[in-house]
Amino acid sequence: MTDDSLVVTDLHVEFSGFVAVGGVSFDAHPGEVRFLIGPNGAGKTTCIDAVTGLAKATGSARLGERELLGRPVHKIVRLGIGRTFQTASVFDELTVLQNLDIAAGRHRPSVSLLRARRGVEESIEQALEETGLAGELATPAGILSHGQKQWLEIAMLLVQDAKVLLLDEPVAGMSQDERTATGELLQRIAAKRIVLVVEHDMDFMRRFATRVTVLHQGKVLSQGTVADVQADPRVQEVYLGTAGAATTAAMSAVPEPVAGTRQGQED
Amino acid sequence: MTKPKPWLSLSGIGVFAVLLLAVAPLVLTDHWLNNLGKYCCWAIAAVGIGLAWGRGGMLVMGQGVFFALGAYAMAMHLTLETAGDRIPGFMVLYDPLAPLPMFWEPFRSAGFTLLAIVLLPVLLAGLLGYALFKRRVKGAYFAILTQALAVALATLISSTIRETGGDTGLSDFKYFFGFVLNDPANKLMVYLIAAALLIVCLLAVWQLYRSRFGELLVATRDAEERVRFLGYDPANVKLVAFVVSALMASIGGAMFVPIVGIITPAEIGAAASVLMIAGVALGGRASLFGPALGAMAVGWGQSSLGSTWPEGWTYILGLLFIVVILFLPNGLSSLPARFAAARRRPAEQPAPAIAVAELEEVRS
Amino acid sequence: GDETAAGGASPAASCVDTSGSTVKLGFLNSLTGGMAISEKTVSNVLHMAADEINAGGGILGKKIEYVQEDGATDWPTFAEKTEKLLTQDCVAAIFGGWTSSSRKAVKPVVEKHNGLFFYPVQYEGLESSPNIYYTGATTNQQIIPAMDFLAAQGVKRLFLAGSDYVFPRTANAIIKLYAAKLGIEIVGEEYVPLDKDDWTSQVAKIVAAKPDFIFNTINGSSNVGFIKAYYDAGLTAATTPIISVSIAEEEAPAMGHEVTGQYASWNYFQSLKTPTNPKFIENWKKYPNSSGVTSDPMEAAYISMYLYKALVEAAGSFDVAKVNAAAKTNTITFDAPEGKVTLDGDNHHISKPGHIGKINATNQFDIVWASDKVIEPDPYLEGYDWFPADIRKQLTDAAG
Amino acid sequence: MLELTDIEAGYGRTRVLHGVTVPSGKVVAVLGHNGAGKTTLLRLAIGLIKPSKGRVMFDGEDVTSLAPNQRVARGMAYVPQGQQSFGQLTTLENLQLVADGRRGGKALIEAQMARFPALEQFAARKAGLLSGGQRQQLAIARALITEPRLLILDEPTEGIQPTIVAEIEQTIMQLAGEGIDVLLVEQHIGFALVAAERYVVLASGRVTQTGEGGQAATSTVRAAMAI
Amino acid sequence: MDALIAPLLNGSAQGALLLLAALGLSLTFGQMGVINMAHGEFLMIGAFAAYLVQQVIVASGLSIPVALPVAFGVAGLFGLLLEVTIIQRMYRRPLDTLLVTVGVGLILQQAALQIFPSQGVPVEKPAWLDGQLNILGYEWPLRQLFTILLAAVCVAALSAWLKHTSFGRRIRATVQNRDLAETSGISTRTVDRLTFFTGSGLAGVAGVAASLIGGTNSQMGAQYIIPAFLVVAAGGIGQLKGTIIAAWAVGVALSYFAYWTTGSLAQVLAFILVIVFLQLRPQGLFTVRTRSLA
Ligand SMILES: Nc1ncnc2c1ncn2[C@@H]1O[C@H](COP(=O)(O)OP(=O)(O)OP(=O)(O)O)[C@@H](O)[C@H]1O
Ligand SMILES: Nc1ncnc2c1ncn2[C@@H]1O[C@H](COP(=O)(O)OP(=O)(O)OP(=O)(O)O)[C@@H](O)[C@H]1O
Ligand SMILES: [Mg+2]
Ligand SMILES: [Mg+2]
Repeated sequence: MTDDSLVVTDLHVEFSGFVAVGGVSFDAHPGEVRFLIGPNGAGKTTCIDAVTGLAKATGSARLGERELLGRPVHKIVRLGIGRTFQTASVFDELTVLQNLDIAAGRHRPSVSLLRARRGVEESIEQALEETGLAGELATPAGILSHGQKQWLEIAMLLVQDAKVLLLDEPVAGMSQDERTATGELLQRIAAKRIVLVVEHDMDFMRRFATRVTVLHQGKVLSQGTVADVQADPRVQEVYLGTAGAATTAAMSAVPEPVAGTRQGQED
Repeated sequence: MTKPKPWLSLSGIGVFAVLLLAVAPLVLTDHWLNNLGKYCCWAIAAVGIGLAWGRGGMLVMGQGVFFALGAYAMAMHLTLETAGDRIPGFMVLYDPLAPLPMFWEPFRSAGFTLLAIVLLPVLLAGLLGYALFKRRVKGAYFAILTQALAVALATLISSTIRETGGDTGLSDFKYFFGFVLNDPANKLMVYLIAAALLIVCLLAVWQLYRSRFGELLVATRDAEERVRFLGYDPANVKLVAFVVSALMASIGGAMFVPIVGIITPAEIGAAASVLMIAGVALGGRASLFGPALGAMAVGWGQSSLGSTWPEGWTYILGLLFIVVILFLPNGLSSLPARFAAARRRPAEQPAPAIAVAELEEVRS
Repeated sequence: GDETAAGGASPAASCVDTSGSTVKLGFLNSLTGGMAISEKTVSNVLHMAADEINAGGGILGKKIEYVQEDGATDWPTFAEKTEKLLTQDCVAAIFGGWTSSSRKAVKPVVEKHNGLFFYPVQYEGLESSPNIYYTGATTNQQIIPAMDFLAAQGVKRLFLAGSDYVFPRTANAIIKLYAAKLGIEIVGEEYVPLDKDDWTSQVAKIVAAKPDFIFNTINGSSNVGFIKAYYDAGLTAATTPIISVSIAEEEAPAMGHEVTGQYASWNYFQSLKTPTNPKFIENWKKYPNSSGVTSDPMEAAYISMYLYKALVEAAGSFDVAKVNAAAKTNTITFDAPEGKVTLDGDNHHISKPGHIGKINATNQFDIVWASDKVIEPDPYLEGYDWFPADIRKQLTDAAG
Repeated sequence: MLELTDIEAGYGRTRVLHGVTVPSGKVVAVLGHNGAGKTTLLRLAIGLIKPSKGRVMFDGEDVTSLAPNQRVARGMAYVPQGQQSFGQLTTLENLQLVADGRRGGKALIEAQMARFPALEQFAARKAGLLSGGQRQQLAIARALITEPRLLILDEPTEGIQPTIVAEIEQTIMQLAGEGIDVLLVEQHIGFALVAAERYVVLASGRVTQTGEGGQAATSTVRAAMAI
Repeated sequence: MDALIAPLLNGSAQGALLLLAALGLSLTFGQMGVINMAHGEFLMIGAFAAYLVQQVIVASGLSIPVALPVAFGVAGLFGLLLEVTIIQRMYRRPLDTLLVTVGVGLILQQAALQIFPSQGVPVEKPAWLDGQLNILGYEWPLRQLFTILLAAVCVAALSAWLKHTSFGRRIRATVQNRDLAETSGISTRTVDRLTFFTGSGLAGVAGVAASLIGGTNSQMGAQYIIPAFLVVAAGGIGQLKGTIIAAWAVGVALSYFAYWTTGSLAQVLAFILVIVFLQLRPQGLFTVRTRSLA
């Protein structure tokens, strides 16, 4: 366990009596793509909400030495926690560049805010490259497609230089090869950062997860490698299902898509 | 958001400055120059509203409050300057023996007055904005609250006749920091100061709009919560815009006093505050020149149409609100862009959803 | 005040041009906004007077050409329009205004440009200007007669109800001074903002205070709310009558039967039997857009136009200095519908008869009291020893 | 039952669809990348967008100029992308809303609650507080209560746990079997093609490929989409 | 005793009038999100309608009972007209409705000034409302009781309509997500129109009550609009019970303030009270929570 790990211990979230998360503990480290899965309503999003300060929680969530719980949202972000949302939210009226520039802004001194932007910062160019949005620099974010918006969100996290990326269903609505491209992007990102992904796409999980935590009814049901988890009968019962397993099996039987098609969706 | 080239806007400000500072004094009669000075004061406040509302999404319906701070600070000073050692005449009747109210005393000093014109709105807007934005008051709530504040202040002033002159307001100023106000040369000077301040305000927002702060402000307007997750506190972003707009309103109010020669609670109440908004909406809330030009146009309309056809002016004003907001949500200043876009390839034109975010604000 | 505008600078040269066959006059009334409720009628009667004068050959043989301006119930607008009328339209005189606030906004501007302003509404007094003529009542022509009437009725406990602005506040300050002298106890004093109609809370206080009489200085639509709340509370003219100074023939109909039996103090009533009144009423009823009834403020406006004609014709000129000099002779008179009035050249007010009327079922006033002779105007209450000299001195000092 | 002919449409001045024709069929799958125009096509089918050119026929009737609610009254139902529900209404109210005025409304609601147990469990909770997947189930249930003859589904399994995905997939097959037509946008090409009678591939708002459904089509479609 | 009981009773009646003025807003603003600044002018229309009814029905004992539904209908039709011509195009930018309706209000005011006698018209209180009720020694005007009863009836009718018919659900659904409502088979057009008709009609009813308290003239609407909005906001948008409590509280506070201080200061204090309250509870008395981020 390094200094830069995200360690969540005994997290509790309650909504007027309803226990959405009831004592969840997990940890995530740089270099791994960590998956958080579980049935609908298991509390995955709520866990992310708690860590990012959106939901009030008890217990502990630490990034290295620092306790996250109890701080206001923007302070938590400044500690290096970034997230995306189950429904993409970018600034529709601003261009892709402006979106990224704002995301990159938190490191700048506040007086610099009063100056105009000159040129494109290197970190932004890199992020654009990584996410394949380079061609959309001047496009208002509002008219990007759903998937492009999700990439833009990831790009915003990159320029934000977040140490922890909490991604809530980042590939929802993407086609297979777009999923692949996103997965590979996450693997590259994870080399230096903590990446925690919430997903229902089991195929996607199988291909890109290093470790998996399964939540069920606000509690950790199972934890381990993809194989461990898939083999867990309880996980099969509440989440994967036998019928589901059949369909997903059928689908993974479909030939792997050609790699490196990311540039392909600029149509 | 398609942005005009910065140098284009800057030269626009230059042309505007020449028109206001050099051409207008040459071609206008004293009366119309004085009126233009009055419009400039409204325009200064309007520039601030454009910043807070157009860019920041905060519909400030109570700018009259800040207009009042500047105006009454200035008016109290000028009243005392005129009264000399005596107690201002209007105070005498209600209580001939009582001294000058405590809060009037410091306004004898010119320096204090100027400081107050700047600091009072900054402090009040700072406090109010901090409290409101931290508690995430926005949208219609914010609009109605600020308007209620303006009404409350206007009522308070109306009802404190001895302290503030009440509904009659303060008027009949003879001097302006030592200069005799009746002297046409000094009147010209006062006008030039107001016009120059308008140019300064335009330059200030020009720089703000092209700065990163301008982008951040738009981002906050459109998705306040999202901004939080980028590590900014949106309350602070809005606060800065709100305070700057309050300061501008106060400056406009302060100059209104020597130019018009009277300030009354009616200039700060609900109707006056809404009229300021009308100008901004007419000109184009999010544009650089729109608010100022719109405010001047409304002022001019009031002066000239109000004379030739007073009942008609009310109908025209009403219709103006309806037609502009309904068909030109981005104001008259969006007309050129619309024509240009119509000529360009249709696909280039994004459909700006100007107030989609507001929908949530009102309802959530 | 002194003859030149204060501050040292000399007034701009007048641009008034009467070399042609017409003379330009300015009318300045609120035709929009809250005060339009009252001021439209004044504007209308000014038009009627001008038409009459034109039909009779004009002033000094010159036809009146008038410029109507809208004060829009906004005092700075009154100032702006005054300046416009004087410097752009170059009118020889301006007629209009209603609220004291509008007059106070106009005052410095007419003084600066050395213009003339004729103000037609009863007001709180304590003012005079070389550039303003006041044709409505000052305090000693309306308020003081009303107080005398109350004293004669044996009133011991008086309640003051007013709108929250300068006229009621000042009037009540004067009433309190005079009441002390008359031995009338003021048992309460309540103000409600001009634009608020709801008087229920204040009327509850009146009920509790048990006054013999209520002195009403409420203005505008708020009067309706006051009368309704008063009536709701079970107060009646028989037990706790009201004397008003702002309810006239124009206002009474909007209050329905609930105002019947109450008193008002004015100089003019439609029911007055004077030689010129029937003609005035008849002309007004025929006039387009007329409200059908005549009232004190409109009569005073009517007077102002004729007084101006008399002044100019006595001076033989439209020049302000000459007009003012003609006034100084104290011989300018007019056979007004309220009776013969004389202009006081020193304070620019006019003599007026005092009347108290009682509202009857047709919203007309039965005259119940009249002053034995016309009352000379005394804006600074110099003839009244109960008015503190130091206040008077401070006021005149501040004004001058 | 539903047929779209030579459709051109877009947002404001942006044109998104260029001459798109979708043939009728029992289950028709619309496939394509992000931003290809699938959602736009479906919004157009239900009437949220009006085409600048082209025709929408439903059951032999030209419905191009009808409002969405009128189309719903004629037997179309729509499940939008993105787990949409009426957040301030409770789960039950969300269902009642569409059941109101229908004969046997109660029974219809119960039937859907039986299909999606989570809805029963959270019947009294505000829909805005449900998890994403629960909201999606609610959206499908709402559509089914109107007893449609045509179901328009925009990525119905997005964000749904595998067990329920399987159920939804089964439901779709079952509904198709019951004679309800389905217009389906789905990223799980595997399932989409198994279910579909016909498919249409969209790219940049143009139809690049159409064909018969079935497992066999998978590789051709993948190839078409990987351009 | 009087000093305690009188403001309470007077204030309750003032609150009832405020509630009547706010009730329509709680529909059009609270439910539909439209910020209708011409609501005060709809109230004025209701009052003028009552006057016109009195011109026809001379027996004044009947005129008010007849005027109430007439005012509801007339003001409602004006509201409907506004919805069909203007508001309909503006549901996606609710803040802008505020400005448009300011324009509408200006026009209606000026029109009323020119159509009716400028000083206003009398609306006579029926004889059966003369008199007082002795409550703990305070002679409470019957008219105040009438205002309270009228408000109670309107509230009961409205909440029954919203709760016990499917219509309430439809309004709320339409407000939250127009497209989704439309594709769920709801005719949002019908919902919008009916809601706006009802909300405006309620303003008309409030106008009748107001005409029994103050003047019936072109300016009368202006004094109710901001307090009514504050009441809806303080109650919690879309929360009928919140609106009721807030209206009552503001009325009673106003009345006590007026009793202790002056009429003007009472207005100022009441405003400040509401502003401070909203400062502490920006979502009003009763809040609705969602998870939605935007
Ligand atoms: N603010 C809230 N108030 C009440 N209940 C809530 C609130 N937020 C979440 N819940 C409930 O908590 C539970 C967990 O929700 P959460 O969104 O975390 O699920 P999830 O695991 O992300 O599900 P999904 O995969 O469907 O997105 C759900 O039952 C949800 O209804
Ligand atoms: N409201 C809008 N205004 C302008 N353009 C829009 C709007 N909505 C979508 N678009 C544009 O229309 C195109 C098609 O979008 P659409 O949502 O139909 O794609 P999609 O195929 O459903 O993609 P996804 O798989 O991401 O859901 C995109 O380029 C998008 O940017
Ligand atoms: Mg979730
Ligand atoms: Mg889509």
